[in-house]
Amino acid sequence: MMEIGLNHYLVLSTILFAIGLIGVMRRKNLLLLFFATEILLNSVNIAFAAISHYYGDLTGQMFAFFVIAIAASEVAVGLGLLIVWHKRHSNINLDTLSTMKG
Amino acid sequence: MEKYLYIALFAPLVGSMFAALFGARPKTLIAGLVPSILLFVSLVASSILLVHILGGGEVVHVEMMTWMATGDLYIPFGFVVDQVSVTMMMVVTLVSTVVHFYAIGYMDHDKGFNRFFAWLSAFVFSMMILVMSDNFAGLFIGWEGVGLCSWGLIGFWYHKESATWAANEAFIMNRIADLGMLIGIFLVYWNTGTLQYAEAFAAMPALDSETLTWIGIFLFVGAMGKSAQFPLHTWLADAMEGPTPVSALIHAATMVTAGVYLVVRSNELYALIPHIGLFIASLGAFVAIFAASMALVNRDIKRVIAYSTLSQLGYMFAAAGLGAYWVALFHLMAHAFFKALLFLGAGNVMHAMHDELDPFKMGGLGKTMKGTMILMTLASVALAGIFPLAGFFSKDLILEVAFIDHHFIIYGVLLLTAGLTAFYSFRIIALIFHGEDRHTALGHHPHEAYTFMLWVMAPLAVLAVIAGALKGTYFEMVTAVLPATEYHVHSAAAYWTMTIGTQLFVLVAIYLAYKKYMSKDIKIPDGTSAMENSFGYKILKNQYYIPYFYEEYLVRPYRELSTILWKQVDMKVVDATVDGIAGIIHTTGVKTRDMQSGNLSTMLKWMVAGTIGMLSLAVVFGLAVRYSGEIKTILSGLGV
Amino acid sequence: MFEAIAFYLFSFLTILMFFITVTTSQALYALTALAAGMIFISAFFFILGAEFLGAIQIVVYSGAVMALYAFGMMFFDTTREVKEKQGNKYIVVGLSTLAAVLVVAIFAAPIVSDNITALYPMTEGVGNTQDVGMVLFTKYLVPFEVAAVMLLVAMIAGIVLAGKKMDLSLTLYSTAEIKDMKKDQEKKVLS
Amino acid sequence: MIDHILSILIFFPAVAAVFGFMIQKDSIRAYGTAVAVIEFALSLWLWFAFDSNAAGMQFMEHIALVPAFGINYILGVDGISLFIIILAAFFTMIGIASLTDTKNVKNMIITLLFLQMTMVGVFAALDAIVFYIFWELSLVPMLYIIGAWGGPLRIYASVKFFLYTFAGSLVMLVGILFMAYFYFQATGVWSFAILDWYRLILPETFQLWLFVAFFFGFAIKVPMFPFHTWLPYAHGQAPTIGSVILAAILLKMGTYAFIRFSLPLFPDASVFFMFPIAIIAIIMIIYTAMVAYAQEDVKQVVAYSSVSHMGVIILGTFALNVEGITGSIFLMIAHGVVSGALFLLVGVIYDRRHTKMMNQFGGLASVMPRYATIFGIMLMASVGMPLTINFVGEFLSLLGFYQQSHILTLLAGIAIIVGAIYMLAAYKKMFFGEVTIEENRNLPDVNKRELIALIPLTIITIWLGVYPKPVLEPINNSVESIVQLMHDKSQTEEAKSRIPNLAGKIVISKASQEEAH
Repeated sequence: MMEIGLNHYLVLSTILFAIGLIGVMRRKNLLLLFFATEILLNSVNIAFAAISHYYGDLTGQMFAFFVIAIAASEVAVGLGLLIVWHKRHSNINLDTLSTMKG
Repeated sequence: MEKYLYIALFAPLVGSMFAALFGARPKTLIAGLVPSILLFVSLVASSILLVHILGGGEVVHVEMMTWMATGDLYIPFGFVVDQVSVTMMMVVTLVSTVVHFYAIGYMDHDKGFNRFFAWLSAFVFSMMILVMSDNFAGLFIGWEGVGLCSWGLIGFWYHKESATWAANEAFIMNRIADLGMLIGIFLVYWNTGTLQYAEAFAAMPALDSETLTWIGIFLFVGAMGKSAQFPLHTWLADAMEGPTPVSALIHAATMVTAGVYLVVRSNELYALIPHIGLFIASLGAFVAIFAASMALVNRDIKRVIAYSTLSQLGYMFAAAGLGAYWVALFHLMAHAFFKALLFLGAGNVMHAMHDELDPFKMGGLGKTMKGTMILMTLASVALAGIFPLAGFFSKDLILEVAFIDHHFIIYGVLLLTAGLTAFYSFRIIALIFHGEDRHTALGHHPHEAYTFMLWVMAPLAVLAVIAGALKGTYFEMVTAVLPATEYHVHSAAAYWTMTIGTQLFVLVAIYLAYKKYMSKDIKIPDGTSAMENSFGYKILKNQYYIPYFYEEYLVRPYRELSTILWKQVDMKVVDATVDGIAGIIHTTGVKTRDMQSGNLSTMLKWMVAGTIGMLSLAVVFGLAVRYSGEIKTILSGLGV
Repeated sequence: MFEAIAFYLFSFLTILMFFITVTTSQALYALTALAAGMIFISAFFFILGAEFLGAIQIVVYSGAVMALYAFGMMFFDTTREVKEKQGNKYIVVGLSTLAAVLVVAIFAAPIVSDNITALYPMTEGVGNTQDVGMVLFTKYLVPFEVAAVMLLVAMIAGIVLAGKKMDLSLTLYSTAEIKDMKKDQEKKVLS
Repeated sequence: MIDHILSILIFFPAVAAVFGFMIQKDSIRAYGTAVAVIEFALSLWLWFAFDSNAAGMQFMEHIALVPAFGINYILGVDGISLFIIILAAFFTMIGIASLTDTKNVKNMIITLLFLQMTMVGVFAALDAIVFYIFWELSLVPMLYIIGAWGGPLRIYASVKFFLYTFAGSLVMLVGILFMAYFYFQATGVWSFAILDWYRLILPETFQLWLFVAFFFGFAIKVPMFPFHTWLPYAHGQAPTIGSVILAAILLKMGTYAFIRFSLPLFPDASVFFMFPIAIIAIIMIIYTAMVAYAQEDVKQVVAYSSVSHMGVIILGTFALNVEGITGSIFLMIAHGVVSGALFLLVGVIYDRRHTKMMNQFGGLASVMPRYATIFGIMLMASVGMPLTINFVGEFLSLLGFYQQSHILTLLAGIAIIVGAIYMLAAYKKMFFGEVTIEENRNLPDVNKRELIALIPLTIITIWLGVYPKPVLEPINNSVESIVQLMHDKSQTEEAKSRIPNLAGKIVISKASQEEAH
């Protein structure tokens, strides 16, 4: 219990991932949806770093870097799109975003 | 000699094609004359071949060209003129020539004059192929060819529903038998490796008796259809819907005897399987009396003669079945002459009476139609088997054969039939030509046929009279290929008793017929007399209810089953299943369409669900790989 | 001991912060909680000896990303609350838990099976930053450059998307709303 | 030029079709006819140059497409495919020449030319992928023909036709890929060349599965019971020319593929499935014949009769001996000619009366005697009258199968009875009796344009019935080599005994088979 092992980190990562998923699914505010995706990405990052640490392998950290890079660009593009959307419709409610209805 | 063979074979084809050229045009005399003359040429060529064979010449055998060759199978168009086929050729060409010339007069006023001759000559060609072929496949060509022409000629007056119905019935019933024939041919091929008569028959003694029995049965099934043996006999009476020359040529003299020819041709096979022979003989005897009984009450001249034909075919099969092949062939020949004559005479009567067929509505025609009366009476006498006409020599011989081979039941049946034959033959003669004039009241004014029609019938009449004299020569000739069993009753006393007894029996039958039907008080039956209401009469009148049975229990169920199969099975089961599968996919699409509501939130939920599905699969497969050893042990423990 | 205490503490804090992020209805609260969560996460990186990653985490997330969000939020009317209709909560929670468990199982699987070998082992006696640099600029050079290009593209895209017609309408209201407002003003003037 | 005759045969119509877009609408008919005549002449040249005594592939062409996966453009003909190619060219020619006045005649002719490309391609391809491509492409023009020029239910019919056959061929594609994979495993080289596959001996269990996969593709195309229901719809709705090509050529793809793929690739499986398939074939023969008898629409009668005849073809194919397979290939050609002619004949009356219901006719024999004559000849050919083309094929097919099973052949032989029943019944309804409907009284007889199509077909029907040798001989040689190959490849005792050994009787020209590599 006192000795922190890899599994502790994985459990933590899982919990955070679950929280992120909850956010993704229940949020209707597009901005907060972005927040939830950040949580998802970060939970994975923890797992990467932990595995990297416990196995003495830097590959995990490398992946974490790239995840961060992707997260950053996602925010940039996503926010840009969000602003355009908001200008058009003056709201950012997910339920109004249904032009792809089949 | 090959030249004459080809002339004999192809002259009718040329004639047929010539007539067919005029097929769609109005009547042209030349379209009738040319085929008739070509047929005469064919007759001459056949006669030359006959003389050649009679003179002890070699059997003419030609192989014109290959028809089918694949794998081990090799079927040529091969033709052989031997003693048997030359007999048939003579019969076919002679009767056809007579019928052709006769038909020029008979079909004089018909719209389809040209078409008629095209069909009729085509028939002769098919028949020639049938009798001249040197292999089973060629026989089958002719076999189907005559069936086709028979279809076209029975249904010649295609605007009549009954005619087309009868044509289709004849064709389909023959097809049923042809299937048997086809199977017989397959059996011959796979067991002997060839379809040539000579080689196949040479190989047969080496086969086991079961195979031979099957071959014999299937080939005979084919013969049964063409020769209208029970239970495939109903088409022959219905086939009388065709023009009378057709009935004379096809349904009396030639085509229906093809079955007999097949059995005679296959004598080497049937000699190996006497039990099948006995069956054939028994069936023949049965058909003889069965058909004769129906002829007793029928009120249609042509049908009476048709039943008579059926009955005589029974005689032929009885002879062939008992191994007396040359006797069967002889009766076939003699029968062809007098039966064709009888039919042509009936044709004259029909013409005179404007297609009236009920003899009860005639009577006393002998006054106006003397020539026809003489010819028909002559033919009937020959048919009844009175000395010294043809029937005596051929038919009595069959009785003797049955007697000598100790098949007394067959003998008894055939003897009884001989009496019946005489009775019904003279019943119609009496009704038509003698007694009271019953037709004038009905508004008929009969006239004799064209004189040339009577003259062209003359050769048949001559042959019907003198055919018996040819017996010796004939015997000499055909026994070169057929078993030469001579039939002599052991004691002279018995022989004379039999012969004279039979003659007396027949004469009594003729006397009875005249007595009954020449009386003044013959009325047109109207269904009220006691006899007409008797049970036996009704059965005979309705042909033992066999056509009724076929219609009710075979044709109608087939038609109804077809409709059910189409409307219920094909549309509602097979097709509905396919459409059902498509429908399920479509419905699934419609239902799952809600998933794509365009609402990102919902879609995200589905995405997560999908991801979970995939992840679960990954986990399951990962576990399965890791524990594959254990899983295998468990599965094998379960016996999978 | 210290490690354990730190782990549990930061775990608690991170979970709490993120939980607030996904549950609160106030966007501002959510943003703040997210930023705090990010910083707490960097603590794990430090505990795990990935100092460079930890530093990046703080710089990129708490610095750049959060700033972006903050600026982004200024464009929106955060006072107008987005109504969040709730569906079945159990589905949401159940699905996420299941997904999380499965992810862990898959990640854990190769570890459990013990057949993983270090591809780029850490060099003894060298600092983490140096180590990371070695690997990043040798083995992962091409991906790194690609990532750089991607960031550039994202930056330009962000500017273009957000900056389009910025000069035309700076207001948060749509043109229709503006027209309505102008009419209202005119009405007021007239009355 | 003769070395590339097959490529020319395939792509000449396609190129001509592309140029066809530039042709004036008034002259498109002449243009199309000219192209089709040239194509037919080329196919006759192919026959002329074809060496009838060689059993193997001739005029082989080989161009590498995707060498890494062994996908090559390989073409070749043997006796089996030669005549179907000629038949395809022939039917396109008379189809275009006798095309009646249709709307958008330009599109129709261009579509027909494209269709011809795919048809020749299917029969000439010796690479499974190329074969598959042409196989699927052939659906598209037919879909268009039915969908654009069809009857009232045309959309339903064409979509059903397309989806049904397409679904079947997808299963076949899986089979093709697996086959290639097995080849790769066995040899270490990828190859989709059929001649390469011929030399691969698979274990029996693999054969069974692959056989089933291929079977679905082929059976739906044939179409075999119970996959036949698209056919009546397709025929019922298609314009005359569509029905003619569909019945004459497209259906033959399925039976051809059985002989090209299923038999030589999976001899053991063929023997294993022989009896089940024979039973299906017998059901096809009798069941569809009865359904045909119940029809009220004469075109449906002919359509169902097609299915019935295809049953005999399948039966002959699965006789697995030279007589049966030769017979079935010959029957393919025969059925193509006869059913094509019958559909043309139905088209003739449809053009005049705009109905196909038999109760609307009656007594036509007196109104249209020439029409009745030609119909009668084709009817008799369809029934299997000796000295017509169908008889040779039917006789050989049944004869061949008789070696495998007596009782089943007896049942299958019922074909000649039931076939006569529905055909004669239909003929009687249409042509016999009195003319009862006033409109029928003054119908014109067949005109010149129709005779252009019908007379050659009639001549072929009788010519090949009397003298089938020129066609039968090349087929026979190729079939003998296939049967020998099957015998050599078969592994189970039963297969060895069921498939005859011809060794010593013939010398298979191995050399020509090797040319493929």
